[in-house]
Amino acid sequence: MSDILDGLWQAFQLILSLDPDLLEIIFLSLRVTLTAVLIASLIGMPLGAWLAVKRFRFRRLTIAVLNALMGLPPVVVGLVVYILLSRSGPFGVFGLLFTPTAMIIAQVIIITPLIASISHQAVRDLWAEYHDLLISLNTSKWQRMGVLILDSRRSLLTAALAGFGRAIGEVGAIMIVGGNIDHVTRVLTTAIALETGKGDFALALALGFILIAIAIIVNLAIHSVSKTERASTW
Amino acid sequence: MSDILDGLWQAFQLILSLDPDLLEIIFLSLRVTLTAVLIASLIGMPLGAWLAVKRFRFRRLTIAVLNALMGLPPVVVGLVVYILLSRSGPFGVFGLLFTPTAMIIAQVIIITPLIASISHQAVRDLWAEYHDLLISLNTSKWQRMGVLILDSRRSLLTAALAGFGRAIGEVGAIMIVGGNIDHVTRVLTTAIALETGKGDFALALALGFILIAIAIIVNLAIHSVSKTERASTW
Amino acid sequence: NEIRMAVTTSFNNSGLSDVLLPEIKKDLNLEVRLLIVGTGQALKLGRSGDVDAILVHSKAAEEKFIEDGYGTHRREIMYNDFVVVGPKADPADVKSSISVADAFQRIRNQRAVFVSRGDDSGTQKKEVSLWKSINANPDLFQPTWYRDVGSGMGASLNTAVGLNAYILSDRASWHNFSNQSDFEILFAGDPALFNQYAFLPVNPIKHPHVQHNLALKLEEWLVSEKAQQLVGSYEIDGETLFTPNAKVQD
Amino acid sequence: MVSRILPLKLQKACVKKRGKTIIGPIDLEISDGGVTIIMGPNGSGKTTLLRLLHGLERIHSGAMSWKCETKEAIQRQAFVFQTPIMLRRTVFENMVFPLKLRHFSSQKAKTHAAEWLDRVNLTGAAHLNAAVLSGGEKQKLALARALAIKPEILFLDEPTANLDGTSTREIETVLRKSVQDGIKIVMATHDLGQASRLADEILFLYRGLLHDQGDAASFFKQPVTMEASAFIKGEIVE
Amino acid sequence: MVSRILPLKLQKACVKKRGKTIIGPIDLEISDGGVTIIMGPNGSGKTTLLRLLHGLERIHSGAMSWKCETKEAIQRQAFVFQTPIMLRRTVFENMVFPLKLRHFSSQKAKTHAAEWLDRVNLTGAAHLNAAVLSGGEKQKLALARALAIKPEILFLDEPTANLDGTSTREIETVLRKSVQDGIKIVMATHDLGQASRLADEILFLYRGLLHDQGDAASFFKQPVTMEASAFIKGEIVE
Ligand SMILES: Nc1ncnc2c1ncn2[C@@H]1O[C@H](COP(=O)(O)OP(=O)(O)OP(=O)(O)O)[C@@H](O)[C@H]1O
Ligand SMILES: Nc1ncnc2c1ncn2[C@@H]1O[C@H](COP(=O)(O)OP(=O)(O)OP(=O)(O)O)[C@@H](O)[C@H]1O
Ligand SMILES: [Mg+2]
Ligand SMILES: [Mg+2]
Repeated sequence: MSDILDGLWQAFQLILSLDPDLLEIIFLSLRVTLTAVLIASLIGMPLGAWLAVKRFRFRRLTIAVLNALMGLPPVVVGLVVYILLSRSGPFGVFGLLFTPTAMIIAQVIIITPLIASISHQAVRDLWAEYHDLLISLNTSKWQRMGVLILDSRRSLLTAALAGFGRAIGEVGAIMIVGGNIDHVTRVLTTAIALETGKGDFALALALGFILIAIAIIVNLAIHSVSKTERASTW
Repeated sequence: MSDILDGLWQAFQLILSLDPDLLEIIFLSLRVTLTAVLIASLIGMPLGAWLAVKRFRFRRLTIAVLNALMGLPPVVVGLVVYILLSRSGPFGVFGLLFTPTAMIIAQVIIITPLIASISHQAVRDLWAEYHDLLISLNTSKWQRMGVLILDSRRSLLTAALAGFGRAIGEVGAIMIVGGNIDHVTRVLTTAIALETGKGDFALALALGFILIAIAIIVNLAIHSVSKTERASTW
Repeated sequence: NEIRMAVTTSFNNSGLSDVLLPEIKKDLNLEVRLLIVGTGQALKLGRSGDVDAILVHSKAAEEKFIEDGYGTHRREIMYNDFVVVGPKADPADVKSSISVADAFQRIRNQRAVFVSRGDDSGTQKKEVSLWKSINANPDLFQPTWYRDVGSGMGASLNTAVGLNAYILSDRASWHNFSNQSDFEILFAGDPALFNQYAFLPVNPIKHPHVQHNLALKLEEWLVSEKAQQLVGSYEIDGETLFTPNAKVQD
Repeated sequence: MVSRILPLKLQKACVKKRGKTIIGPIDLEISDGGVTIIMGPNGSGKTTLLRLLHGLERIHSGAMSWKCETKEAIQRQAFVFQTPIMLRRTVFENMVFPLKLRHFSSQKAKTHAAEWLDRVNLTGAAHLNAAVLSGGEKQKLALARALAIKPEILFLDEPTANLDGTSTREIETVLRKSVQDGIKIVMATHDLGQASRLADEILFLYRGLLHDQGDAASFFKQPVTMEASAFIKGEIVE
Repeated sequence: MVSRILPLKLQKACVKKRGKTIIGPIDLEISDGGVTIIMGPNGSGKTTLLRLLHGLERIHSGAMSWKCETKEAIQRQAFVFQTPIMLRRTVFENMVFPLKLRHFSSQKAKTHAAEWLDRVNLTGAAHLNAAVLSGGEKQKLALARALAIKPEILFLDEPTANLDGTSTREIETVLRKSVQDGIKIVMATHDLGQASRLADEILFLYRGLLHDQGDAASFFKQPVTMEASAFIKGEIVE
């Protein structure tokens, strides 16, 4: 129990002290995750929209698989990426293993299905509303996707935030492909895992609380950014 | 590269051999996760609906925090739950640590915010549609939530599936609170982590592929269950 | 009728447990539930009384554990040894070194990439002590070549292989490690590399609920003729990994 | 029988949206019995006024008061929206839902619902998803759904806009019948013919203000304000 | 100028939903020029027929053919739905959207949109979210949005159901004007007065079947089928 209070207290101190190592880790966490979310959104949202507007034979199957892929075990993703990027692997030549890039790749793979599924669900509802109009206006598939994505942006925000959440807290995959190398690929979650292994739960928790704080800040920031727009939608 | 093919092949063999240990692990994975999803849905969906229908002062803040909690780092959740259930912790007397129950608790904590957020987004849209009618019919807050949850069940399915996905693939938390004890708390993800540690990538991947297969089957199953109902909604 | 024991990853990775546990079940009708964690976490589990005993290899930490009264006593069971693992190419020519100190010296001079577990595990503590022995301070090493990966043995080995780097591993973990690729043991045998495993029952005075008697029963078994013989004869690809050294009375 | 909830009084009532005044200030008394019809050009505020009376719009300034407690009054009202709102369920379920809310026994609810569906000849569509109904059928369903719970006051927002002649007449008959049963009806419509057929009292809204209030006959003969007269002329078919 | 897309021909066309035949078999030729009005009781299939002609409903049996390629024809049509569908955007953006799709320069689109908003006097509401418009305003906006893209054939589903007298007349004038500009109009309505004012040709639907087709005058004088006559009588105001 004391560990938790201890953790809070340490988190507090860490923040005040602005420990450079900590800042470095925080910065890397944000850099990796935000990049991953951006890329995953660029893939996932159009994919979700596409699944909503396009009718094809194996649609239900595809959607089911997509939903299933939300369950991709990070460790497995990590392994596959590791194998692909390792020197003996096909992309070994790029020497990406144990770099932030590798971590981004892994996270993109993990959160894209999540973002795509949530987007699909959101867009599907709007599509039901717009369907007749957009057909009647003789829009192309791309134009439809464009309108739907644009006009359901509030819901898509949830998708992106879910992705952000999943990515910022993820450890299994980036531990393998990033290697948790100090000053190179160590991020908050891997640091937490490390301290846990050391049995220094208080510090681990401290880092954890900081991570949660960051997540909250990011969310609040995004919300207040989308606030103006939101107001007008009422 | 060969590892991946190797993994596929081994996965294949494992399945055919119906190795009892494997079945035990698979069964436990499903038991833990499905229970967690059930509980989390019972909490998260009403919560999401409630956030949609109820207007109160700190609503936006609450929602932002909820979204942020989607980013709860599993390891941290694992730690906190560990500390609470630990013999020296407040709930130590129940001796829940290193039992499937502990794993369920951890997973519930992790996926409830996810399910709640997605549900909220889904219900919010339907609420915009039903708002006037339900107010006009002078429904109580509970009746409103009831109707909304019932009539947006298709979207809520996505929420539950997202939760399932997150939970079935999660390893950080259950590793700590479950302890990955052979025959007691070893599930697919912890087993994968273990094999990875031993550098046995092929086996790790094999287990991973099995996990993914299971996820897909579960999703297909749920989809086809909800199929009849779905048809009628068109 | 079961007991919980926290062990280090290296011990579990060795695979020895797969030999011992069934025997224990047979002889004592006792289910041993292994918690495979880092050394630090193992001690932590002991301190908070979540396990009945721990089996680790980090003398200093263990003695602290006893001093603080969390363990009743420390019983040495066996030892294996650490080995310096690296790519066959061996850029720093560790092969031809005469002592582990020499080996580390060469690596350092070459600034050859070296992976450190950096997780306060017994293995890492040993590594640090070795650096100290050539009066070098790892904290001051450049991350360019000295990679602190802060992970368990297996994960670190994976990283080392990925980085084509040298690493200090315990023999058992290395032999049971499948992802060896083009790596091999480059140096071993220096007595400075011995790695003592000890068994510590958790103190029932601190944690009344722990199954102390079972822990003692298990300890007795571990030091018994049969167990020691099993340990001594356990081998992977023709190589024995552990040397039993339990003193019958201590 | 004398109403427990009427008269309903508005004093200087205003509804604003984002600073813009939509309706008001309006002084108005809606008394028991008969049909009060709200007329006025598009965007004059009919819907907003009805929604205000029904408690769907927040009153910005001024006051609104029922004879009884507001929250008691709320339970005795029903509203039919200009664009019908259907639950994403079958027609039958749409009928049953409000009855269940009113604690009808599931059996009673069913028979009652069936009865009303029959009255608006939608029995054939009972099992259909309400979303697929035709525009007119939706309006009829919405009306039946509202009447089924026997409100004391019923608000209708252009209930027959999408109905054909026959259905319109049927509905009007149903409404007259309800009035005889003591239900007060407040309704917005553009159909002067309908107004003259049904209205006991007419309110004329223009730009959110009440320009004319009086019994139907006199309204059509000599409308008080020029807006009203202009409005009526606009309707005459040459 | 002679139409590139008309006549539009239906041969034994049927629309089924879940096995149930909604309309058909229908034989029909919609020829160039003038206003064709579809009448019929609620649920008779007016909307479905319009949607079929516009390509929103799949034809189940029979055939439908334009003078030109179907996909060319599609680009030259516009549809105003019975319940207007608004993009979740401002009124102005709703106007601009289809113009942008038609590759108007952003500048040209703006001026054009403003022009049309003015014609249906919604200029004041341009910046409002379309969702908050009144029922009638929505219908007007939908109409302006459809006409702005200068279609060759315009389908209207009860476009004036929610409009007051004045707006109705305004709209009718706009429609007449469009007809002069060579736009073909096919429209469903319940308003017999409107029909008699606008129609060149009248189609009478009953239970999904075409019961009467002919020029307006004769339709009102001596409807061929008894359903039609019954329908007309239903409308007469005593
Ligand atoms: N949120 C808002 N912001 C600004 N103007 C609004 C808002 N909501 C409604 N309005 C305006 O208020 C006016 C009144 O709307 P209302 O629906 O009451 O008119 P109405 O009399 O019902 O018209 P109709 O006969 O077409 O149904 C409309 O012009 C509408 O544009
Ligand atoms: N999916 C469906 N399944 C069964 N019946 C349907 C379906 N869709 C429409 N219908 C029925 O088809 C009939 C024709 O509908 P339609 O909207 O064309 O009528 P309408 O002539 O436009 O009526 P209104 O004048 O009220 O608009 C309606 O009775 C409707 O209930
Ligand atoms: Mg209105
Ligand atoms: Mg219709």
